[in-house]
Amino acid sequence: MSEVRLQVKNLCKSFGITKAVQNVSFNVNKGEVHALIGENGSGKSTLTNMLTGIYSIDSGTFVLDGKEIHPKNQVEANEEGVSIIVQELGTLSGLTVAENIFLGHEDRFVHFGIKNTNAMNKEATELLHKYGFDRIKASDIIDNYNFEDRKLVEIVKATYFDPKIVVIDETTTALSQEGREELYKHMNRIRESGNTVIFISHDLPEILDKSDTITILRDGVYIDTVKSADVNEDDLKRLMVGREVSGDYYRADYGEKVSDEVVLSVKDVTVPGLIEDVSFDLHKGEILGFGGLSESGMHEIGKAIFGASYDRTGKVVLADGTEINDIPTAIKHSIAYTSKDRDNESVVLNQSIGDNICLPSLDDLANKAHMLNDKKLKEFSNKFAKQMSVKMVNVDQFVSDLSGGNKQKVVLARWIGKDSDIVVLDSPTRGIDIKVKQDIYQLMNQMRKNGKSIIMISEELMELIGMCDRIIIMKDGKLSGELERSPELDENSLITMMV
Amino acid sequence: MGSKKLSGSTKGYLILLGLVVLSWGIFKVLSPHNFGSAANMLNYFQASLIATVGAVGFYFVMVMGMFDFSIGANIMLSAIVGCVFATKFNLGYVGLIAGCIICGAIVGVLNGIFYVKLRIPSMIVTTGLALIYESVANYIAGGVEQTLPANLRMFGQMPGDIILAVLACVAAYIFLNYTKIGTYTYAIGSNEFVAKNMGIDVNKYKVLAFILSGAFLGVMAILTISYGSSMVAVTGMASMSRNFVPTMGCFFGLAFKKYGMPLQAIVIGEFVINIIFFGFIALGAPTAIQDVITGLALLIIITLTTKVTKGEIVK
Amino acid sequence: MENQVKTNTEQKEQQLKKLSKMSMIRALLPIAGLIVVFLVFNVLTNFRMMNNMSLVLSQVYVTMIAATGVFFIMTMGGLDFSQGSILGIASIVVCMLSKISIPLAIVGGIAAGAAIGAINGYFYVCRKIKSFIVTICTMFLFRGFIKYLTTNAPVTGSALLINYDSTALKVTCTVVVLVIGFVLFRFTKFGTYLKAIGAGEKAAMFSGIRTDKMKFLIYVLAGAITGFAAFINVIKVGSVTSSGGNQLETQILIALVLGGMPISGGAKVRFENIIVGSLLYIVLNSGLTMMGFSTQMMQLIQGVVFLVFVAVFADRQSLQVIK
Amino acid sequence: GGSKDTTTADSSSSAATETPAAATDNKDIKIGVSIWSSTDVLGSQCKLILDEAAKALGVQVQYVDQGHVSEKVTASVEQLVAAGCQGIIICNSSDTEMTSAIKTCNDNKVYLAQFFRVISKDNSADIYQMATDSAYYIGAVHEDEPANGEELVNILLEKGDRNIGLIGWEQGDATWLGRWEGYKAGVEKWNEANPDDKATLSEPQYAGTTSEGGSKAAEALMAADPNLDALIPAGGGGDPLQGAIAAVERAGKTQDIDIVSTDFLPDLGERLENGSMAGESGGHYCDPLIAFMMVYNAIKGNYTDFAGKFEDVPFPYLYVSSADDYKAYEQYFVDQLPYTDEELVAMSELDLAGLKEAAAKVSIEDAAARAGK
Ligand SMILES: Nc1ncnc2c1ncn2[C@@H]1O[C@H](COP(=O)(O)OP(=O)(O)OP(=O)(O)O)[C@@H](O)[C@H]1O
Ligand SMILES: Nc1ncnc2c1ncn2[C@@H]1O[C@H](COP(=O)(O)OP(=O)(O)OP(=O)(O)O)[C@@H](O)[C@H]1O
Ligand SMILES: [Mg+2]
Ligand SMILES: [Mg+2]
Repeated sequence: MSEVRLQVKNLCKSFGITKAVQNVSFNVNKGEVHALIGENGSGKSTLTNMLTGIYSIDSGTFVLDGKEIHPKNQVEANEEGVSIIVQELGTLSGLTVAENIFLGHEDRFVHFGIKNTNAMNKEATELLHKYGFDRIKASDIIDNYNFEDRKLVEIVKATYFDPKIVVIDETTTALSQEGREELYKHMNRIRESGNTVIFISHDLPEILDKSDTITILRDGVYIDTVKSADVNEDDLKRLMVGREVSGDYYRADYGEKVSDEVVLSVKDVTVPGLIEDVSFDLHKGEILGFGGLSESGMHEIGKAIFGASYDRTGKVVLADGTEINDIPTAIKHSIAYTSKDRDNESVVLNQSIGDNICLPSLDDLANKAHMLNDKKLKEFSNKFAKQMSVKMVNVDQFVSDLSGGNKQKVVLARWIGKDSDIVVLDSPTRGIDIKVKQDIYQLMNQMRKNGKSIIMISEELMELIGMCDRIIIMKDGKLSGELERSPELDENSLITMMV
Repeated sequence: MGSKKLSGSTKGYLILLGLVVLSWGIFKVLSPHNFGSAANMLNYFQASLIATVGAVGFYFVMVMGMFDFSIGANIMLSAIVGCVFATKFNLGYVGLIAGCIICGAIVGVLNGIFYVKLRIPSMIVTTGLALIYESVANYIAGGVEQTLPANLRMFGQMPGDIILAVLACVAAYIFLNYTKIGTYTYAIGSNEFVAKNMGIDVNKYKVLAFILSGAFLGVMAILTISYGSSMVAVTGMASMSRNFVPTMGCFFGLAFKKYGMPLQAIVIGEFVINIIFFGFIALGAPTAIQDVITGLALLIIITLTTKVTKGEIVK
Repeated sequence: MENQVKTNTEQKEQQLKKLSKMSMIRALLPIAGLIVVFLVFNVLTNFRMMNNMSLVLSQVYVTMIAATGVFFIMTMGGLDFSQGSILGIASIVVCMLSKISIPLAIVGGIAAGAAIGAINGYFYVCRKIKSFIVTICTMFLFRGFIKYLTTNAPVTGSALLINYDSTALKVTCTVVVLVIGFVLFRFTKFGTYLKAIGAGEKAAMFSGIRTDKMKFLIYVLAGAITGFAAFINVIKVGSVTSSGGNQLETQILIALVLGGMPISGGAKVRFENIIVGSLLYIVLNSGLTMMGFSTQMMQLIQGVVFLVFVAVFADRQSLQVIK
Repeated sequence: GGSKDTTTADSSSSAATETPAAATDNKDIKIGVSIWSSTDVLGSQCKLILDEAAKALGVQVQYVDQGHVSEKVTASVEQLVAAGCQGIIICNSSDTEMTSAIKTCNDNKVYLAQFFRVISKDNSADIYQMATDSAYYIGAVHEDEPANGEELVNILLEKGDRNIGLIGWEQGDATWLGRWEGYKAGVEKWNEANPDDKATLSEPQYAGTTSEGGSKAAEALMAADPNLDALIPAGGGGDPLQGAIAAVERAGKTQDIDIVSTDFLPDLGERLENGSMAGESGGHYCDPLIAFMMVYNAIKGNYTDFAGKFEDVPFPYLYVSSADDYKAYEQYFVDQLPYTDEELVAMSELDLAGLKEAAAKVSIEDAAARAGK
């Protein structure tokens, strides 16, 4: 009954030697939400980027409503009726909301070379009103709005002209629950109007819930297209990974007694606008989880402990009474931290793997005269890169060449090398596929057994439940509840505390 | 109380006008006799126009995050070409205006194309090209100063200079606010990658920015040679000393970008610098100290308008 | 499938090895360029350049010493256009103090340079103003001071200063600065930290580097180094006029870029950039002068050669956005 | 390009000195000119006459522009020596630079003479002594700047001007300082003689070397003193003067403000006529020619024994204060060079005393007389 909207035919794309998309063919129908899933690097973004003109096509074709399309950039794709909301931030600061919405389509408002700003603002205001985003003003500079609102502007930008296909590439991870609902609403609206959404997400329950059809890619190769109604999560995992994935990659133990020894206490910590009057203790050998909505302030907890948040008041004290107020002191006293913003705050992208691993340990590696020895550095970084099984040619390779998961491994290798006792992991498995996740969980478990204390901040409730001895839920910058490890714990009990 | 939420540009105007009043007030008190009459102020304003025009054009390049070290060489070359057109070829004002602006724009084209094609940082490319422009200017001038005769110096005084400068500023304002170029300039300055993905031909607009900037520097060249009446082609990068005044004006624009009024800030900012400059002259301060004052004033004003956010990355 | 994966990684390995070989070659390119240019000029001038090497080199010391400081600044992604004014002010201080005592003069020059560096650092680091804006402002500001101080006459140093003007001393000073710089940069954490700041400041900060302190100190250090270069300058020149040190910043920038230094700094900088670049700059300049071109022609050639060199040497792979 | 010289030229720097007498062929002689700029107005005039002289004598010249930046001045000497020059003439910016210049020349046995400049015997006694002692430093050809300054001030005072505005170019420039001294002396002398009719000289405004600088400085001076009736743009290559005149014209004060200067303008005749200029001194672009001849003869071995000597060659200014004066000047110094090739060769054959005499004699009349015969 459903008509074909888009035919993907024998599509290929390589980046140098990486075959990102290999001979992929499938159909997308009208009036459906068509999910695209696969592990990291399986080619999802590459595929949709070709569809929307961001990447050029090596070979193969897209046939949209019977017509071959070859957009060269996003504007041309828009003209064909295809739009995209990209994984990263897609709005430009310095421009007004209206300018962002109509970027590349100004010609409609240009007469004799002069742009009619009023007409543009007026139309943008109408659109925003139609979408129910009245609080966003068309003539405002976009910088006045937060990430979430900017994503909403992107939704308007991508959908106002009723495109035949809207691609939504991992947008949900960036949004709060509220924003997600907003997005789902519009996905629905698009579907109802007979148009199509191509939806990319790593959140399998979300995929199952929101999509009609699911196409699975693996290593750039097309695997299958299934109806959401016919499959469950385990089926999808199997299709993605290519083998049976057992559900038990979290730690299996329950009821182990956590030591009473407090290694770190957070006392009355406040960061204006983010967290308010937070106090808790971390014990030796414990995995302490923090859960909550993205805006709940839980990400700031990690920074506050690591001395990386400004305007912090209150105290972060170690067992021996040392107060932690800045990063170097934190590192010196054996605290490690991996940020959610991996590319900016964790790895130095344009530097070698070796230097990245050695960076915090240089003081320890230097001899008495503060001299460093290349060989020693190389041995050191090699050892920990190997231990973390970083996929690399050698440690001289730049981190920017690595995939997301491998970057995360480099960060972990750095802190294992530093032999930190307190490890703060913010979203350690964000954007990482199942294999690497498993590795990371095993590592955390190992560290715990070795007496290290871990704080894990995560938006993924399942991993909190699976890994933590204790879970603290945050809401509006405050602690809103605490849960002990137990096999009975389920997501719902957490969610009720979060919202 | 009521003004708790002033709009950005109102705030910007208040700051700038405050600066005008403040600088005027201080020197008026210190040196009431020979400073700050209405006629004087008009003079100061006129004196500020030359650099303003260049700065306003250069802003397009600067906002995109690029830089240009050939400003001075461009002004010198354009002024000489314009003067040669006007006098040797007997083209009068048409020659002067067309010669300067077209030459400026051509220099802009070259800057842009070399930058885009060679993919070398603009700072470096323009340094190399400045050497070449100086040399070319010298070949054209042949070691003789190019003098604009008195009957061609309309743009060196009232009202010619004001008319030309106002026209130029209005043109810049229109380009920035009422054409695609303005939007794309900010888009590219904000994030080149995203801009490219949006279908903006980044390279084309970069070259366009250089051309615009070059043409405005050409206008600045008209004003410069009309004001001073002659231009000599210096070599050995001596033309670089002309870079800084327009560049400093641009810093004003950048500092006030967040208030949504960069061009206005350049105009008023250059005016303030000139008020201070002439204020010190009125006080009889040695000229050398005026450089100190200019540098310091700018630094302080930028410091005051820059919000210090901890942990922010500034290069 | 398994096999394919294997060959895939092997291929990749080879490609990466090739890439790293390429970048090695790229790093060697300026050195090769220096040698070629040197040979070409020698042939063209009947080996006069070789015979007069000490004279040719005598112009390199100040640039090379000052470039060392700027190299550190640029490694961490900053810029410094106030170097010429620093050299001017420091030279004035050296001249004035030289009448009291020479060691005091050296210390004074270094202190003056460091003080200006500290001013740069304060506005850049503490007030968060872009480094090129700050340093262009301070360049202007201190040029004004230099003009003021030299209004009635050039500032002359003690007559004793000339006694120090020997090639041996200048070479020794330069080598000492370079060796200390090299050891610091290459064999202590200092260099790695600088490169990390240049490659990703935020991540560097999260790795425990006190980036603000580091940035501030580097500006002070660069000022101090140029303050020391002022001594070398003064023993030769003997006095400072209002244009003292003019355009040193541009010379340094050109020299470093000729030496293959990426302008945005980061992990790909090499200490050799300083030496190769400064030498290349001087050899090009002296060579073209020796060829006897007119000023205009020489400048034209200089501009073209400079662009060609940069176009050939520039490593564009590491720069995704070129500003 | 002068790179075609044969192998003899290569060892010439040493050869020239070991066997100084006539052993050197003219075509192997290379004379270096270290000049602030060979491309600006005065600089290119100097270059013109030097090129002419070199052509007449069949020697090579090589220019290095140093912009009067001290480091570059000293470096220029090294570059010229390295380029194989056997003699160098230099227009330095500060006396102390000469220490290094003389040292470089001594070390490499290259002759050196200054033009437009002389080491101050009083202020830089050490350096003067070093120059005197040097066997390679010949001497200096220079104008009497204080006298020049005084002369210009007198032209103004006689015209009845009492409020004189002063425009300098670069702070601390030796020539400027000399002229300034002269202006001050002229005004002081006048005030002593006429206590009831005192004249004032403003603090200088600095214009750099651009015409806008001159314009701005003139405007500032006019704004600061409404009674200003005279301006002295002291020099700077002619552009500051142009700018100052433009500013005066713009202000409509051409008749009220008299201008004197030391850089000749292309339309000076007209200006002297219409009163926008009151007087000029100039013609000094021949000064480097004398220095050139000194160095040339030293290389040839004609002039010897410089150790213990300091040849101080004063060079006269030409003063022009009427349109007729200028017409003559234009004829002999602008439209043509004041010396023909033969005269240049003849000049090169003079002995040192004769050369000094020729220098002292430079004037419009002299040029006219020579052209007339
Ligand atoms: N611009 C590029 N240059 C080189 N390789 C690239 C580029 N973009 C993607 N790749 C590679 O192509 C492959 C497919 O990447 P793609 O971004 O499509 O994956 P994805 O399925 O979207 O993954 P994720 O879930 O992490 O977003 C990966 O191996 C990736 O490293
Ligand atoms: N932007 C890029 N440019 C060049 N090569 C890249 C780029 N991104 C990724 N690669 C290469 O592609 C390879 C595969 O990356 P991909 O993202 O598919 O890894 P992955 O197997 O998904 O790993 P992970 O699960 O850790 O993300 C990487 O090893 C890397 O060398
Ligand atoms: Mg990946
Ligand atoms: Mg993706």
